[in-house]
Amino acid sequence: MSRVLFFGRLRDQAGMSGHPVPLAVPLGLAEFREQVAGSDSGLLAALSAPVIRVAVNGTVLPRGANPVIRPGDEVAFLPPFSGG
Amino acid sequence: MSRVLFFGRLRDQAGMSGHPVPLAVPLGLAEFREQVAGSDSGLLAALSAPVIRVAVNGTVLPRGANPVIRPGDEVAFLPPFSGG
Amino acid sequence: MIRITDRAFDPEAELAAFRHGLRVSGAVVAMTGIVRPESDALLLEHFPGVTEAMIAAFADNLRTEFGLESAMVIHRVGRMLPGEAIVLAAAASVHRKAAIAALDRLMDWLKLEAPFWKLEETGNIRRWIEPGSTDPAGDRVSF
Amino acid sequence: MIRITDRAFDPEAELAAFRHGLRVSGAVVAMTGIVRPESDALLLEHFPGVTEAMIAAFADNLRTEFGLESAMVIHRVGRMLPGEAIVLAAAASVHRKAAIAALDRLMDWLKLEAPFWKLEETGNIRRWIEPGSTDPAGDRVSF
Repeated sequence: MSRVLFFGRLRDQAGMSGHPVPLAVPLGLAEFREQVAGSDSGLLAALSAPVIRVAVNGTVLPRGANPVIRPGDEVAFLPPFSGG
Repeated sequence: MSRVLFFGRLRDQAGMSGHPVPLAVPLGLAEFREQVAGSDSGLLAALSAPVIRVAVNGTVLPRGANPVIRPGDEVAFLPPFSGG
Repeated sequence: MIRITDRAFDPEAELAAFRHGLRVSGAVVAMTGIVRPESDALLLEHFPGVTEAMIAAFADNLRTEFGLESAMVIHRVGRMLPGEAIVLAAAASVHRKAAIAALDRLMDWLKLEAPFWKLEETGNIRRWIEPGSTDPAGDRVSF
Repeated sequence: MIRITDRAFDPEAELAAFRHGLRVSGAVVAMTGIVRPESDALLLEHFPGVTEAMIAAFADNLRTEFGLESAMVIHRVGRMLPGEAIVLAAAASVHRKAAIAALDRLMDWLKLEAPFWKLEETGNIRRWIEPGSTDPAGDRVSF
């Protein structure tokens, strides 16, 4: 089992802040996104946009990073930051 | 009549914050300094140093300025500033 | 000191406490970000735990790089109204140049690299703000 | 607002009043200069009337050049002790970059071009400080 989290407009689009993701074997990020989005092609497109960054277990990765997601990982999808 | 003012270490050196200077005709700055210093050659040297700036009637002049001092003028001798 | 809070805070009271804790600094430089009047309200979201840790790590590096005595960030999250403080960032050092340069760097980083997401409410319209996107309003909402 | 005072002042209280008077700014950037602990006391002298007018004129130009909503300088003169505030300078603008750049410029100018003279007391020794001279202690005393 792993977990996905959505922030900002991605949370609005997903309609929730996150959910468990059944995961028995490591997956590439692209495959993980497909599993997360299921049949929601709009959400898949949003998660796959180049501006979206990913954090794995609380570590924000550089744009374009392509991590392997392992069972137990918490994966967060992060729209562009707009602090302050 | 005109007036001279001393600030910072020049006030310490002159032993006063300023005094009236009898002046009937316009004088160049060098002559004005000589009249101000009188027989105090140490004070004359201090007033003449290149780092000393002059303000005439409250307007601080650029370093090296050579104003004409007229009767009624207030002339201030200013050591390098050290604010803050 | 790094703090994220969902309550309004008093930036000058926080800054006074920061200053009174200093021992060698000759300069305290601080920036307060204020919700500007264009929108009715802002909602700011963060990544709990992660955002705090990232700010703390950045502030630590900043202290070393600029030789600061101390650095502080207080960042508001949740719903806030025009005139309220969003952020207070401060840097203290022996000389002013280091403190000013460090604060400038810190604010750039908070704006671009810290996980916060901002939603603007104007009337019934809620809109996520994304600086760096093609949205011309990206930098309109606060500072 | 420009003020020169021979009494101790509370920089954060002054900064709060400055901030509450703003209407459009999203960023308030401020620097507080503090008497450092190396000397027993500082004496700061100014050119009454002239120093105030020069600061006011410089701050006016700064407002125009950087598009500030407001700028403030409060400068202490007279005798002051370690830990006390010498100066508070602040700039407020819609965006932070202008406020930070303006404050940096303002502090440089106050340090180099505003008529103030500083005397350091250490034990029985009184010594005029002159930055820019060959005196290596020129920048040692405050920020």
